[in-house]
Amino acid sequence: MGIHLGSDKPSDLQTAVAMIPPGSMVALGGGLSARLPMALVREVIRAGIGDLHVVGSAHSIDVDMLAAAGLISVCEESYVGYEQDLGLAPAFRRAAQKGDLEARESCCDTILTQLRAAEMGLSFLPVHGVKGTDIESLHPEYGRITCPFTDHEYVVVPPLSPDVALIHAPIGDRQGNLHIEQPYVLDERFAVASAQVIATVDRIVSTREVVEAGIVIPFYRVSALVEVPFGAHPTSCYPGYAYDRNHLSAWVTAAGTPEGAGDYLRNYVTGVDEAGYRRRIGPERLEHLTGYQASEETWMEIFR
Amino acid sequence: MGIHLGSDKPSDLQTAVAMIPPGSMVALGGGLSARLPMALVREVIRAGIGDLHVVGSAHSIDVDMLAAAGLISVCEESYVGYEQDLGLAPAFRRAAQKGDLEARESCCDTILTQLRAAEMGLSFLPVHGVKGTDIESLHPEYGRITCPFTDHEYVVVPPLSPDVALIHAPIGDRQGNLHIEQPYVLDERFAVASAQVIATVDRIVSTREVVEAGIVIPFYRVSALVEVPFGAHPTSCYPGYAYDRNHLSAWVTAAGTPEGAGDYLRNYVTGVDEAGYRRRIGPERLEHLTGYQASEETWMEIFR
Amino acid sequence: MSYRFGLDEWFVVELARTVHDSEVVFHGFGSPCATVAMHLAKRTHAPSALLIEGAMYAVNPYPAFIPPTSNDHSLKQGAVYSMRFEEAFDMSVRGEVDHMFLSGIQIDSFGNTNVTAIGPMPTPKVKLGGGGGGCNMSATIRRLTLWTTNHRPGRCLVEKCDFVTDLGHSTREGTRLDLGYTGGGPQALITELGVFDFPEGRARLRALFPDVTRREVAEATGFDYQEAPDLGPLERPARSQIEHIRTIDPLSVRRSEFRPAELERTFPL
Amino acid sequence: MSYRFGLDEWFVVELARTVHDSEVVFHGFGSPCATVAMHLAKRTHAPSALLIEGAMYAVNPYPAFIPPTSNDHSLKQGAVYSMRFEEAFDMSVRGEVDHMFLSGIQIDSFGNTNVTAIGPMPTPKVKLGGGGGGCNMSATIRRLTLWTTNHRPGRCLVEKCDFVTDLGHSTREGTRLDLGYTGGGPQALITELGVFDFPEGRARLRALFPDVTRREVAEATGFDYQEAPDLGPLERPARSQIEHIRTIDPLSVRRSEFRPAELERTFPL
Repeated sequence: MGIHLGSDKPSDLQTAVAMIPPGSMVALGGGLSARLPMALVREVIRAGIGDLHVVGSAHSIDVDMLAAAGLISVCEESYVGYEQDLGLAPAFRRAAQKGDLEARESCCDTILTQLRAAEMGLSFLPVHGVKGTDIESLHPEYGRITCPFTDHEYVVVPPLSPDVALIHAPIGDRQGNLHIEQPYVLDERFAVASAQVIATVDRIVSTREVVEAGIVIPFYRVSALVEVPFGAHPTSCYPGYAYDRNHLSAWVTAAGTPEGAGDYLRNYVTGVDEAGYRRRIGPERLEHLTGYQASEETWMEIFR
Repeated sequence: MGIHLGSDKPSDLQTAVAMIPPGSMVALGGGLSARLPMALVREVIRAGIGDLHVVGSAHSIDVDMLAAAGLISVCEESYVGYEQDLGLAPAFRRAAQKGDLEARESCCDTILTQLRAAEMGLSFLPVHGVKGTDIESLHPEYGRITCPFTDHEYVVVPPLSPDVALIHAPIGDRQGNLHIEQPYVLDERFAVASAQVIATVDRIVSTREVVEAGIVIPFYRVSALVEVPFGAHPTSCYPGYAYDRNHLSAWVTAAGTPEGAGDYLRNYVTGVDEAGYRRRIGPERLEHLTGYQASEETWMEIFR
Repeated sequence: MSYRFGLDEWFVVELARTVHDSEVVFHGFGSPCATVAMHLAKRTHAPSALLIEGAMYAVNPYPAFIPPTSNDHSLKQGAVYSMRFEEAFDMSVRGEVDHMFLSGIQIDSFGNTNVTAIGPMPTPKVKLGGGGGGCNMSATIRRLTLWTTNHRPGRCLVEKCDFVTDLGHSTREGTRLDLGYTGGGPQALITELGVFDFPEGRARLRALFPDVTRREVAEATGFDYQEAPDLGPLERPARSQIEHIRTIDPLSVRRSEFRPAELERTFPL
Repeated sequence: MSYRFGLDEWFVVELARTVHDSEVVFHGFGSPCATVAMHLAKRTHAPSALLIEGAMYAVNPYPAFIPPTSNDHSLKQGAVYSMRFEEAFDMSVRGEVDHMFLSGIQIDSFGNTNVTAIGPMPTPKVKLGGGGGGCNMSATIRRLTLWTTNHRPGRCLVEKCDFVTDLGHSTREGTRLDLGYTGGGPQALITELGVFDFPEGRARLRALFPDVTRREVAEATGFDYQEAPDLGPLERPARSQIEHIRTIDPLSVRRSEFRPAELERTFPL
């Protein structure tokens, strides 16, 4: 819901996240262990921008870390956790159980429908399910409508227009044209439905290179663009690098207590900038994650 | 609305169009002077499949020729004609004015919305405009609804699920994976919303080649696939060939009278098969249309 | 011999003058003059406009020539991105498109347009081409520029359209406000005789081509209209604008919109 | 030494057996056993199934291994096409997906599942991960296969879910018919103890793993259930199925779903 034609788009993390007022509705791109906008999440934590209403589909360490930092007031995601492998999200869970944040749990398809309503400029859209589940009880903003043609009663949802979307892409050009690899998850929808789009890319490249890879989000949707190598770490950003299961696991262990989470944040977030973060992780480790292409065996071994 | 997993998809024009019962709702792919499914249209005329309800966005000779053959009962398109250059569609116009067909004129965005309703499995969707125009008076099937959140009254439209979509693509593989170049117009939407998809391609190629060009319509949406070189002629099918403005012009002149239209159809459609059609057009002429790539000057000269 | 230019060129300049810099501007199909005008604006006073190229939905292309059809790939040359169909339409109906060009075979004083039929449906005297995406987009796009090159014969600017395809400022169901529409409706109507604006939602004659009289306009116009207090001749184009037009449109497809007599009208710079 | 296989392998075989040939089958994320089962079915009895790979939305991939996350590109290797997010969800909610795997931290006798919270919202005792796309997809997908690997501790199969995230056959607002839902609901519930079906929309015990007694099931189950007249042991897997599982899942991510004691259960072929 924003057209950004300017040639003066912010290109450093601090200026970019300064575009996010406290209390904003923030859409998080990517999903689960892939292409989460972690450099932006870390910068938001450094800036201490709080009272956030985060929205997205199925997410993990991005939400968990913002929850650990106490910056989330409403979490409207369809899932927050580390799947079967590493289990529940410790900091998010703790905050939800204590009432420090409102877990306004939603459904991937409902979020999609609400973003589509925004995209299509409609003040409501029907969804297929929800009715009869307890998810509806978490959302007083939903309504019901009867189809004028069939008399079927649908749950209807209002449009969702985030104030800002945080998106990480492997490559982009200086104008803000972004290429991402599938699955795009909700990133295309967020880019259209949000008033501002703050993007990070692992590499700024020529327009020709983005065109050849395929522009997925065009420049006029992007309000700020920052180059941050390994900006999705510890999640993956293909074709660049696989996810860092060991580091995620270390975070999950640390976040098991408020103290552990605090130590982690000091070590890896508030005590360092992004260059410092990469040094903490170590160039060998980062290099290792890019090595997945060598062979299927190598790829598999990264996850062992 | 059809999943086609079989390995026995029809691969000749006659068998393919035999899948279209008289009275079908037929979606026409492409638009205006580009990528119209002309080989299929000609084969439908050869087979004399009538009482058709055609749907689409802005079209030209496909609808005009089917109207000339007397095969359309309802025309639900947003536009039928040859733009400023060659003007109104003579046969379509004549049929509409005599009441031989019902011109149930629609709007690109309304058709899109109705296809989306089918795609999203919804029994209705709101549109933004239409209300206050006379287009609404042509569509007793539309309704009105009041948004439960804003009290705004919308025109609502039912889903549109064509019985069959006719789509032409430059390349496809034997399974039915299709690549088309942008603009896709409504072809992606038709492929999902229609019960059957009959596709022609200029060339059947390897799966690898389609993947490299980009699969736009996946194999499981396609129920029949036929290789027909120059299957979109006299409209364009890039990157293969430009449109044949001279031939379109000759058709428009011929179609100015019922007799002229009849002569054309005998010469170019019912009296020949597709190989015969290409011979009638002449290999030099077809070759000429593929020559657009030589230079901007050459491209421009094709249209002079 | 002095430098002269044609009515077709001045007409395109008038269309181009309605384009603002840094706006999102769109035309549909079958609109050679609007196509040329958009590219003219982009190459002169509106370099930061986001131009969506007609039926190609290509963003900011730089075509080498304008083909006689709106759906030719030559029109997307130089564009790094092309929208999907639904992307362009969603953008229009949710109000992000600032400006659209729209023509009409009939146009009334409210700016309602008819491109559907002359005479009553379902079996009209003349079945016209149809409205494309207009009947939704005209409700939501912020600003519409109407044009016709058929004012003079007297059958285009009518008291009442036989059929309303696209929305002007007010229809039988009431005003845009009554209908709850977000778009601002027609702001200008450009004809081969002159230019109207819509200060109170009704067409008002604002300026004339220098070879046209107020009386000629009155005789050709089927509805009553006010005249602007400062009604006078249109501002002449700059030579660079004319040169740009000739570069943009070497095939002169813009001329296909005009009757032969109008094309004989030329002007010195 | 005789050829033996583990409970994890047999469990995957039971999930795979619910996949029909030529159907469209989908699982969500965080479902290693369902992932492996889908690929097992595709490589054995259901070669023409259209397999949509979890969070990748890749169609018919042939991965070299199953990674510990559902959102890794290794899972789309060999697929020539990947759906967009909305393509996969639209397909599900309009009823074109025949079959989905769905798990639950709590599951009741109607097949309602809870993956949202233990204890009352908004400040539950345990905030679980959440339901992904389940609360819409469970309403519309033709057939659901439920599974849990946590039956034995007695807290999963419950009289009443603390929170209904995904729809079974009947909820507080009535049956699927009352709600106007098109999907057929759960057809099977597979646990580490045995297999239930839902002949009248209520869970019925149909078969047991051979090392499990009816009494063990009764003790672990929090709701009343009927037993099938022909209740007996599950049919043993074929050696080829076990071999396929080991090839598909060399990292043994399937084993992450089971408590250590269950992984000690092995069977001779």
